[in-house]
Amino acid sequence: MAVRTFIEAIREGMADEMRRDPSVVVLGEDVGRKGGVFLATDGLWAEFGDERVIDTPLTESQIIGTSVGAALNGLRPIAEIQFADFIFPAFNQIVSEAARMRYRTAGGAAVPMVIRAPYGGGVHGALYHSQSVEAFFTHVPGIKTVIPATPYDAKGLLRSAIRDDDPVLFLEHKKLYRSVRGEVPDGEYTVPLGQAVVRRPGRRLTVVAYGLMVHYALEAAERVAAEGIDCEVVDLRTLRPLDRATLLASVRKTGKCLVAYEDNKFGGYGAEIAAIVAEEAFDYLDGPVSRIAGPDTPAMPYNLALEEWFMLSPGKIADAIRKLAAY
Amino acid sequence: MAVRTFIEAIREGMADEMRRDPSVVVLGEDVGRKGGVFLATDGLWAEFGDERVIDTPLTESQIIGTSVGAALNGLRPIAEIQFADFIFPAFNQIVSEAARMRYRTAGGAAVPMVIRAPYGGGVHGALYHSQSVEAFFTHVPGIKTVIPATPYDAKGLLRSAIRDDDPVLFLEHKKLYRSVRGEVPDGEYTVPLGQAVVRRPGRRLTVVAYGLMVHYALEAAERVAAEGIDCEVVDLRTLRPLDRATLLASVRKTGKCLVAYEDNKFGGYGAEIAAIVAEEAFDYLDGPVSRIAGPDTPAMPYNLALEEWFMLSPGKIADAIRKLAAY
Amino acid sequence: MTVTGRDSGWASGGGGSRGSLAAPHGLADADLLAMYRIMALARALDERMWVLNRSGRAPFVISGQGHEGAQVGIAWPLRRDHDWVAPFYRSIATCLVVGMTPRDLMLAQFARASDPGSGGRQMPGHYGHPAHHVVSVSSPVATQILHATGIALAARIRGLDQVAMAIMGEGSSNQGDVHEALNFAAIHRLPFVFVVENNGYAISVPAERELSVRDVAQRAAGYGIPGVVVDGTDVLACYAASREAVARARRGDGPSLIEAKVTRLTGHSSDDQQTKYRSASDLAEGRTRDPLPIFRAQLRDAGVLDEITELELDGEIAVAVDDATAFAEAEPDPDPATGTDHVFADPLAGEAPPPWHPSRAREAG
Amino acid sequence: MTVTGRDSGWASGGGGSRGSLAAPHGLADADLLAMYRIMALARALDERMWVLNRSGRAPFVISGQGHEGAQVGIAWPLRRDHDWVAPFYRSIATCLVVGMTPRDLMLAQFARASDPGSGGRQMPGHYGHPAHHVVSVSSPVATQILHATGIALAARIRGLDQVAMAIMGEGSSNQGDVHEALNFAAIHRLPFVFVVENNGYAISVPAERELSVRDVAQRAAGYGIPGVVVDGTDVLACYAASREAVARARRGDGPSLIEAKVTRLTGHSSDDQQTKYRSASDLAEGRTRDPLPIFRAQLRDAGVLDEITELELDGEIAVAVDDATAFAEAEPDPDPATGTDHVFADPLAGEAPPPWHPSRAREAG
Ligand SMILES: Cc1ncc(C[n+]2csc(CCOP(=O)(O)OP(=O)(O)O)c2C)c(N)n1
Ligand SMILES: Cc1ncc(C[n+]2csc(CCOP(=O)(O)OP(=O)(O)O)c2C)c(N)n1
Ligand SMILES: [Mg+2]
Ligand SMILES: [Mg+2]
Repeated sequence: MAVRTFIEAIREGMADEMRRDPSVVVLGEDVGRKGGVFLATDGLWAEFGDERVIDTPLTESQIIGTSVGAALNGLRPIAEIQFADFIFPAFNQIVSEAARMRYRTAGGAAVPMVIRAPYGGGVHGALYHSQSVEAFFTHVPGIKTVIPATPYDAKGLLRSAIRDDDPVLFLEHKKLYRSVRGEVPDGEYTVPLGQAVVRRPGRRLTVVAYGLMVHYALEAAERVAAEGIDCEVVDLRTLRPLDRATLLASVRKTGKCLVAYEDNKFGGYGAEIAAIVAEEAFDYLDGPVSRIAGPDTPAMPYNLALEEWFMLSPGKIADAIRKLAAY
Repeated sequence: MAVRTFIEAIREGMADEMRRDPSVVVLGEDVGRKGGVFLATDGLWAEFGDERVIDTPLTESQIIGTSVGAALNGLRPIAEIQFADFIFPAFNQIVSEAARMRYRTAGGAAVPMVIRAPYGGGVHGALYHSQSVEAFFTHVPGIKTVIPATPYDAKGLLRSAIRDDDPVLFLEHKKLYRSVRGEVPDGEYTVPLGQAVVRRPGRRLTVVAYGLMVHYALEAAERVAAEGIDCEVVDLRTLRPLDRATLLASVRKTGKCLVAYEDNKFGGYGAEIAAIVAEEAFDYLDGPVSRIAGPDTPAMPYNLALEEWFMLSPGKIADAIRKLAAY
Repeated sequence: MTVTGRDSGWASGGGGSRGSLAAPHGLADADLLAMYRIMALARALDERMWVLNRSGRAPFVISGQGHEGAQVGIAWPLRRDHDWVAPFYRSIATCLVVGMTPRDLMLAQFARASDPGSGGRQMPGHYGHPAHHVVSVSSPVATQILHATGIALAARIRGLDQVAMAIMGEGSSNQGDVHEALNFAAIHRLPFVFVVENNGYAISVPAERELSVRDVAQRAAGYGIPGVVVDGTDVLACYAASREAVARARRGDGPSLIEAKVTRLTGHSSDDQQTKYRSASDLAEGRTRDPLPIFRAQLRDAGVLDEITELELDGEIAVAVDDATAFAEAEPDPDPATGTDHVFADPLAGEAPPPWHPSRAREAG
Repeated sequence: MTVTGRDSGWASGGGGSRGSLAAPHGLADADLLAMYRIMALARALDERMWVLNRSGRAPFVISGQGHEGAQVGIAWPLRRDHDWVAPFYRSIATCLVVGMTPRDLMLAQFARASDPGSGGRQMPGHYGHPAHHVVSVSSPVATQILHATGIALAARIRGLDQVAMAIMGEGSSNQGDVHEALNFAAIHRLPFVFVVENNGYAISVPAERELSVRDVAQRAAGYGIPGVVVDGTDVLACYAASREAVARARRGDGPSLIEAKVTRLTGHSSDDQQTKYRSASDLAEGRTRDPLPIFRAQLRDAGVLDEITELELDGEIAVAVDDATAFAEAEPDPDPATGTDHVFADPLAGEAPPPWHPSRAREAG
């Protein structure tokens, strides 16, 4: 086992799959010689050349639309959107085309492709370099959404995503890129899509999280553990298709559920989790399904004071845990 | 009081506001001489001319982006998107620009504009002429979303939307256009944004709906009333900002809540309603917050058998009511 | 930008002597007849669709009438089941050229389970055929141009020697995706041909309100690629322009743009009343530009088509249309129980079915 | 497409005698000095921002260094506080020309509450100023071109005699919005000027991989509008091109496109290391195209700028930069309690605040 940062794990995941399967190509803005603005694709261009690592023009709809076509004709493109915030010009190509090709052809055509995008805040990125965009896409049937929290999962899930026969949106919290390290097996391994994991077992209350929030939730759980509140932390990993079994088993056990997400609260992905829990674990609940999330203002302001105000933190999650636990 | 169809009420709402306020202009595909593909703008071009009723090229991002600019410079554009399904090419302009202009300028600039779009299924429109798109936009702070269910509300809410100083997405269920008639006052009136209405009082169970589903819910409520199940039907009318008070008062009274929406279930707008109810009315609930919605397949197939399978109906809602009432 | 067509004097050769029409294009008379046959077949199928619509058997029709000459001429140089085409909703004749059958098209019209494009899920006119490399048509216009560039990119990377063609109307060519696609295809000199069937209207909006230049082909220069205008009533001019563009693409010399000036003989669709926004003289002028009688007269003049052959063809086509209609109408509708199929490759990855179909319970697991 | 600049021989007049530089352009020497002053001021402010960045006082800087000549020349013909400009993140000099002050720019750099563009909410470089008709810069590139066309449309409808200008880099000009905007503006002959500052790179991607033609101006013909290439080191050529485009727009003769060839003297931003993807010779060549010393030499040659004036100017600028820095740095940060302000006009229409700010409870009602 080697210790890797989150971004190294992603880079290796791509490189390994490109070595294994010549149909895997990478395209996006600055992914070539520069190796991406976060260096996620660093070294790929040197190893695989112009044909398989393609610097595109500054045109997101093209990046996705071209990938759809390339996938129809036998490639497995990994399209990088430089920041998740810039995925919106490609919204039509993702939602109307990529996510719908298999369904509208009744299985006649498929678009195996991965869309990688760095998302999330707390990095001094302001309104347009901080957003969480998962809610827009997890609502869309036909595309899968994955958000890893650890280097191990990042690599293993990315490999599964690349091998998957359907479009997968792979969101990487940019604050994890260099701040998190972890063990990554040397050999080949994958982490299957669609499986959540219990990161911390507990009996009193379930915290559901994904991405950076898994780490904050674990930290919050440590803090309140000292006060005798024993939390279970579920890392969803794949947001869609959702692992209902793991989610519901945890809440049925603890009887209380807090969903933590960084995105704006209203209509965020956590609303669906809360709604499922409220409907399917009703008889087990001994407290309201609660959510702690970003405020309902358009994204994250730049000024540090405002950014801190906006961002969730272990402290804010711990407060929400205490409140729910006391219910 | 005159009796008007839903679409007549919308047309009159625009015409009245254009007469009242010279800064109101209409733009979109085929809105001029043809009067729109549904004839919502029929007659406006003849009355207000080329300058105020503008046939645009087939370019949705332009329609919205131009409206943002026009609004910055003193107009109040009403932009028509021919079908809600075709709003996605304009997603970036709506989400990143229209909805964020006021916030990102700290109040220095504003974009008063209305985006009208026919949405919804059951009209043999297939995958791309049937969609419900509200979940994508109700998640976005900075834009309001309105979905009227009656001619009275359609006209009154549209006038409020046009006078509102912020962007408003105004979604019109195309199945209501000609199938629903109702009284519309002759004089000037408005229906304020942000206020839900109880369409049918009841004690046993609350059904929350909007748009076409209000009518289906009322019909379902009639059916089950015969069986002794006394439902309250709440018509949200404005999806965002949400009238939490009316919603929660109803559920706290009945103790049971069913949310009915036509869109795909997972991550749909009804998830947020369910989550709010589950969190804020927990102590009053004597049954799980339930949702009845479209299946999680990419939009509505064309074939009639499949379309009927996809669409909600009064019968399906009645079944869901019975199930929840029996809990 | 080049302008070709009958008026330009070179495309369709000189006199009326047997064979003089085909030979300059490297075609045989049999090819001309085959081209004519598909045009006539496309027209007959299209007219039948309207009859079905007006008699209440088909809720929606969208038509290629007036576009068939351009479609047949332009699709002809493609290698069947090898090259790719990303067509649009008027592409009936295009689809026939590349191998779809009248039955295929009627199955789409009736939205039957056996519709090869979508199994009855898509609206009529939204054709598709994986085996014939016809990319599934979607409703949001212009998206297909990017799919075609991606197909061309994959062909290049995989060394497949394929050409990809994307087709749409002039109104649709104003969408942002077109700009992004032409720029990308030109940078990479992809084996790609962009075809615009310019019928002068985007539903009701006339060209001068939707398009800032007279010819879409004028835009080609802005991408450093050849752009050519052809008269869509001149089938052989269309063929010649396409043959050159396809050859150029296959040679590795990059994309080109072909704009065919065509006429829309029907309303936009069965939901549209074009008399509301088109003058009688405009409509009359449009009818003079029907490619079918023009090509027929050309073939007759050249002695390629005689009365007997024409009658035989008409008969054969009538049989084919009747057969396709009867066959498709009798085919079963899709089973609602299949509604959740094909969301994902792995049905187990799908979402829970709606509560009213408990029989098909599939948990996300 | 026209190409102008010093090389084309007409733009900057002939000899070195006093006034001969300004007069052919209808300018006075004082104008030239004012133009130079803004270029030098923009540069000094920009350099200060990097100093602040490198010393840890400003987490992010994005620069206009190398673009100032084009920016000043092109913005100069705009009527202050009347015409509109929709700039981009390199538009420091543009913003100064139309009326923003060094303090305004530094307030944005420090993201203070009194930042006139965003109250500290946006990243540095995302300028805006309602009173000076500077449209708020957003990060997704190219969206502003449509805002400018909408502003121009409103100006026309409201009879305001305003011109709207949109500015961006050549990489951004490949976005779909640009196609849709130019088409729309050209159809309606809107009073609109589209400016592209072509510095040969979109972050690391060189022009030949992001742009299918050598000159963005080549695209103008595809919309039926004039397109002109100017040398961005030739301030007066930029001025002349813009004066013509602005006058044309104001006359009602429609939009035009101006492409200025500029050089990016810094990395893309403070987060970028351009040595990784640019060769030493490329970087050295770029430095020879710095518009500031070139214009300075031109003014000196023409006798417009003498040593004393230059020293005075330098001193004045240094004071202004120090003042702006000190002033902005000392201004207060926004109060987190204002975080939910300005989501909607009516604060009561806003959403519930996050639970950790119970003091600002606002119910949707
Ligand atoms: C993105 C999008 N917007 C709007 C529509 C509705 N629509 C369908 S066809 C059409 C006009 C197309 O005009 P053109 O491209 O000229 O093709 P034509 O129908 O004239 O052959 C419109 C507006 C659509 N299908 N997609
Ligand atoms: C839609 C979108 N995609 C990606 C980015 C990230 N990005 C910021 S600037 C830039 C390059 C812009 O290049 P160009 O337009 O040539 O302007 P320059 O920076 O060279 O002046 C990129 C890719 C963005 N801001 N917006
Ligand atoms: Mg057309
Ligand atoms: Mg550049």
